[in-house]
Amino acid sequence: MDKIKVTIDNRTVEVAKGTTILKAAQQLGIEIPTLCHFELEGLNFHNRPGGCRICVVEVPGRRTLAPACVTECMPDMVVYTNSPRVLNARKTVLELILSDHPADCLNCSKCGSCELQDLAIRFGVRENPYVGGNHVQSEYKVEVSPSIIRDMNKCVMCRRCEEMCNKVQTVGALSAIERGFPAVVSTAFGNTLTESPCVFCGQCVAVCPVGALTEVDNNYQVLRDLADPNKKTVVQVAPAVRVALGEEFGMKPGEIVTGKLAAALKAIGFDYVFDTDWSADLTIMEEGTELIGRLKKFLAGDKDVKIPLMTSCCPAWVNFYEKHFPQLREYPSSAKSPQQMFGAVAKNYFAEKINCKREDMVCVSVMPCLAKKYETGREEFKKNGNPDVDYSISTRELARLIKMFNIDFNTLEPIEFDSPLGESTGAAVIFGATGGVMEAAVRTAYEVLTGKTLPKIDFEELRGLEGVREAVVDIDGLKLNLAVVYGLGNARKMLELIEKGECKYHAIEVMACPGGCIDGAGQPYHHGDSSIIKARWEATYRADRELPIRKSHENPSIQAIYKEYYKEPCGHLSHEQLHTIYFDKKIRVDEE
Amino acid sequence: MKIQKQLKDQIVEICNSFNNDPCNLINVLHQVQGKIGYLPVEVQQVIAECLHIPASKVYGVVTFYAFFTMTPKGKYAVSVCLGTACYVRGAEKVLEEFERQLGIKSGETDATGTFSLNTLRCVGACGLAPVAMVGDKVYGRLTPADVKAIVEEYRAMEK
Amino acid sequence: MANYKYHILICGGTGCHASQSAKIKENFEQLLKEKNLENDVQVIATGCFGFCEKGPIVKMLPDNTFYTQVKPEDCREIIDEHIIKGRKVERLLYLDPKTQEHKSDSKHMGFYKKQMRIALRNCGFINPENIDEYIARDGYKALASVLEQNDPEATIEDIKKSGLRGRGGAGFPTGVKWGLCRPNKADQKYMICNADEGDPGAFMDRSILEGDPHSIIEAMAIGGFCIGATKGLIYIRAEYPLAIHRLQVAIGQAREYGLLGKNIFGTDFDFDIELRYGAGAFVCGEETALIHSMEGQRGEPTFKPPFPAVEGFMKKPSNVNNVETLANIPVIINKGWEWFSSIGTEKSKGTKVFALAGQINNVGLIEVPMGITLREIIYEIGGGIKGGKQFKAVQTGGPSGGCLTEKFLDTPIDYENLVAAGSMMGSGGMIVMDETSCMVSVAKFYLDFTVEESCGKCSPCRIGNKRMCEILDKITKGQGTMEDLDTLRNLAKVIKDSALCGLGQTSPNPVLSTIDNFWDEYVAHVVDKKCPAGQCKALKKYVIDPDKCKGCTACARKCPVGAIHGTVKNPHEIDQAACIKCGTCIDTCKFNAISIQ
Amino acid sequence: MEKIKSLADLKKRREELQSNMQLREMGDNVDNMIQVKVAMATCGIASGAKQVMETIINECNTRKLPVVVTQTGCMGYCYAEPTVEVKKPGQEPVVFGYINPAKATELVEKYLVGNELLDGIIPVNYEKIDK
Repeated sequence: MDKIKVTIDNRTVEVAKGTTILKAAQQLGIEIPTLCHFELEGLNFHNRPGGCRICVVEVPGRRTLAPACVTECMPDMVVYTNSPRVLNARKTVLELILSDHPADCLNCSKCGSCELQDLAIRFGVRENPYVGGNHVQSEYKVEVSPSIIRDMNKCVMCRRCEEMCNKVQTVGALSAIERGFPAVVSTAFGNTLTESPCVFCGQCVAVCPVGALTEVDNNYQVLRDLADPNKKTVVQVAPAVRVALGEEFGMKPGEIVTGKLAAALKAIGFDYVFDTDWSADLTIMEEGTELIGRLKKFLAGDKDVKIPLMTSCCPAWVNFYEKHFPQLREYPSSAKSPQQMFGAVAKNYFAEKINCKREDMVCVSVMPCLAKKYETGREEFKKNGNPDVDYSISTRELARLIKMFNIDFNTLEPIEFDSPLGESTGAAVIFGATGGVMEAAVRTAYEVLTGKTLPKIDFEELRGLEGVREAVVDIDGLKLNLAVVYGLGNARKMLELIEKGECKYHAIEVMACPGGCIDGAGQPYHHGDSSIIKARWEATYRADRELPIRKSHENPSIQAIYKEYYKEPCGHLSHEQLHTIYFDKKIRVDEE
Repeated sequence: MKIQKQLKDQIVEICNSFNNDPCNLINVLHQVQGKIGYLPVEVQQVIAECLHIPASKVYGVVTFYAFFTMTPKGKYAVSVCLGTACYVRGAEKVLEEFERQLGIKSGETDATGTFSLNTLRCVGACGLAPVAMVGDKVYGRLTPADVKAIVEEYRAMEK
Repeated sequence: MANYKYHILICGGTGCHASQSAKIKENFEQLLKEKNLENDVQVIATGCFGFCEKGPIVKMLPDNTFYTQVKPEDCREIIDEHIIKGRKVERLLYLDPKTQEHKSDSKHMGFYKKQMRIALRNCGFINPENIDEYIARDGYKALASVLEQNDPEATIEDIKKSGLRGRGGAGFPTGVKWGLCRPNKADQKYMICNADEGDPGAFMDRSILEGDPHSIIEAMAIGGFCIGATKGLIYIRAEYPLAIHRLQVAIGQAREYGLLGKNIFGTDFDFDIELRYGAGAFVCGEETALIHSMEGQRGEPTFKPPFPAVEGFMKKPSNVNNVETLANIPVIINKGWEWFSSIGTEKSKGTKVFALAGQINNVGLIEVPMGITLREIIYEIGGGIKGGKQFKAVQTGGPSGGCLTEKFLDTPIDYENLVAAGSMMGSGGMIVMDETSCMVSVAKFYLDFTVEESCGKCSPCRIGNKRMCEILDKITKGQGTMEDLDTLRNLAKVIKDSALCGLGQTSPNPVLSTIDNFWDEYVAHVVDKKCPAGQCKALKKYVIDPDKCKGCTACARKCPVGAIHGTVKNPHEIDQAACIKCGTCIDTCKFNAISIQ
Repeated sequence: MEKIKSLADLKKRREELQSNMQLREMGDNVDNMIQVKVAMATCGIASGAKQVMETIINECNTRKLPVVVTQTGCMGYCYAEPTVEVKKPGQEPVVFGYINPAKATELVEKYLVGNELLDGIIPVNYEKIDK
């Protein structure tokens, strides 16, 4: 590739043609501030509207300042990133942005991880000539949805959410509306997210630089119930939480903190600290059995059987096909997600076992996800109005809870999860990463179908961080065509193939978030650093390798519950408790 | 959301005439607004469905362009030109007088749906500045004193 | 075919149309029929003559008599006197304000004397809805010769050498632009015409489209051939129904004649044109925003590069030219680049069309050679300031331009000089202001426009212009401080330096140029709390002179808010708190008793 | 309408169309052209002024002469009708009387083209044609 030389702040660097000034400066260790710019390398997400103008730099000879994030280096270009002209413009632009932003940092849920706040700190904006007097601020209604709070008064029009919602997720819930000063990102007609095509994947929240899009905070409800002596509190923790939570306590990304996590939850006062990994194993039993059943029919020539089977663990994905492709809703597995399987087991089997009334049990989940909050509220997951899972809190919320409880996470002694709903396998851990559910299912399906032991437990062909991957897995002569996708845009492609009758796969795993749950919208903010996602991904497979049991059907506690309670996967009771149905939730106009 | 079948059919037909090509969204919106006068929510939703684009996008476009409106205009749509030529010849005062005579602010429609008042940027009759339009009829070289008579002219037609 | 002895040309431009020119045409036709003259006299609706101030215009040929402000009821007299008796209808002739003489030939009128019509060559001359008239005026000859020559590079070279620059605003050399698009390989390229004239006070593009639509079609085909595009798109304001209609007619005729479509002039060149409608967004004049709008998106500009020449409409190489630019193309080819480049200044060749408006006697559309001075335009063509008032400033370049004072009146107009003076060519709005215009209010007027028209994508434009506007508002209300002026100046500079697109980058010009040229006026508002022009409502006070007031009660009866009190035959008083400063009282008072303080 | 298939085609078409436009083209340059006024009051028309005008226009068209032909009211020389006034650029106007179609052709040939005066000049003090 062609190399060119550029001189930035009097230092010269050689960069590939097409490199932006921003990237070239980074090579020299010059950190030009940005706000709207956002990229997830390798995850195919680029947001470069060149809109905020925080990153402007001076290029002698150019009439105006150049935005470093989009301006490509030219041969022998000279750039100044800190000239008086640049600094004045940057400070003024920052003052302008701040002048249309509420100064409520102290009670903003983004406080401490806000990119605008970081800039304000960096530039020491003390007095703002554009605040007060007759200077107005935008005013928009705040929306609290089941998962996401939209406070567009804080929107800085970086458009990351819009890009994510439309280009990556192809959900189309959000768009910039109006123009000029009143311009803002909104749903169609200012409707609520529930009334919109939004699937609550929360990726808009994951990329929002400020507090305009944040999660609904359920911590105080959890605290209230923890304090209630009449309540039995049960907590479950999703696989992806353990590879990310450490980041909130200064650990390097990819640290596996399973034991500390359990200890922290105990310290907070949960009566039973269980693991969603356990129900992930249960999911494999149910979903794997369903897959085997459908496959057998399919191979026998049954034309009505729905192949491919698509996974159904991801609640944003469930919302997606209910809202966007309800006509195809028979393809996904009817198995509930691990969170809801856990809730069902906890409030039926376990409540009975510990002799606790359903109403007296509070089931909390810790999830890397915001769609899980919506999922807990689904009517079909309630009995007499009492939900199987009472609250779902995000990894970030848990971190706050831990801090609130004065727990020094770093020095905590690791402990094991409680029994019986705490034992799990490596197959469950990898649910957290893209391809994990498929791999776990294949590990079990192989042995169940063939009765033989897997010759090699690692299915490398299903792993990776590309948005669409496919593999042929040979199950003792039966060649299974499998696909793994993440990002709802990729999922849409699969659904369109099915719709056209051109889908060649037997099974497809879908996760809504980039890289799977490890980059879920409830995880610690990565602020565009994709190496963090990579580290979580690697940790996920490391955790799998380190576990003694790595196949779901070998989980002794799973085997026990089938023996004792459910009798068999996809049996009568499991259909009642562990499976669900899907609805047509498409937004449409009816004829009068 | 509900829509009358007849209206929906009309919209579908317009979209079809543009091959349901999302590129033609603005042309579609023009035709639909030309037909029904404004672009209510359910109409935008139908257009979105026809063109296979999110309703949010349609809404984003409708709210971006000044030409599109989501509220019905009055029977007599009064537009006062606020182009530069009209401005320097006192269009603001003419607008104020219309606001006073009609009892509505610019951008509003009166309660009976008879009059609506808007401003626009240059009708291109700068020689006649300041200019106002009622429907398609152009009134030029206006002074605030002329406004009352113009309004009365239409009020009389209503009686 | 009838052998007509007279042609009656009636302006069918929007301005004259608004004053019943269609009815005039109808009357003429009916009268001619009555008198059995329909085979001797042809009545033609043309495009704009430019002299909108005196519209509707009727021109009699072959003797070139120019009738102004014709009313439908004047038609009979014109037929009886002019056509039948060969006598000019004096009262309808243009009256020279200086000499008080009637002028019948437009060439002798100050308004036309200094003009040079290239882009407007056919406006007011041909029937825009008749392709034959265009062809008779060398129409499509340029296209034919370009196709015959079959050397697009040579044609591009000619356009480059002619020195033609974009007439939409920034003045990028047209030939260079074509040359950048040509080498880019793609299965489809687009030749786009920007007809989304958004400057509130400029209407030259509309006039060309209404008066000479075929010139644009021909130029687009030439451009398409040069850059290798077979599809043409015209992005036109939906608020221009007449221009749209004329274009549609013209495109239909051109197709019928095989001048659009497949194998034009028997060559293997195919070209056709489609219309796309704008929907009222000034920013869509910016080419990337325009392209997004044509794609059915919000008209938000994107960073360049990639330039449209590489990635334009539907991500295909595209070339965007403005209407007036295109109107010059056929003439350049027909008359040669040498001829064109002999007109104008060193760096700005040819002519420029301006929409002359404001406090000036002759409002209208003018075309002048580059290098002419503002003084010539204002005083010779424009006939000076209306009502004999004092010239104060002239605003060029619309919301992107600036206000120029007396000291720039003798500067030759070209792209560079206008920028150096703190304004710009822009699309060609030229608003003349007299002593009664408050320059702070004028700056605010333009800022209001920019705030309303900002797309909202970049922060300096979205928030910065709003803030500037708020500060200006404060100043016009007498609440400004000297610090506000510093803030304003800094903000203006930063927006100019950091906004995303041309609209944003030039939006502070009206503020900067008025601060630079009318600093004292700003200071008067801030320090003395006075508006020297007496425009700023909050700073003016209507008072009744008790000595002059006769107590006639006329003002009190007219006051819309009942702010004037007093008894009959006794001096009245204005309640300042209730007064809305509408000025009705001052217009009503017969005794000059009311004044503004 | 038949399609235009070549530059030659276009040229041909243009020539066919130009005669009508010529009338307008002339107006643009009225000062530098010969102006012919045919008196067309009742007396003029009665004595054949209409035919005279037609003839002059046709003759000028075929010869492609830059001549503006208009009609005018009674010039007051009713005894000599049809009368025709000719004004050449920079010269005083000349009025010819007793013009018939044949004489009109002669007028065009001799005076307009050749600047040779004809019989029938009516001696008058002329005002400017275009006051």
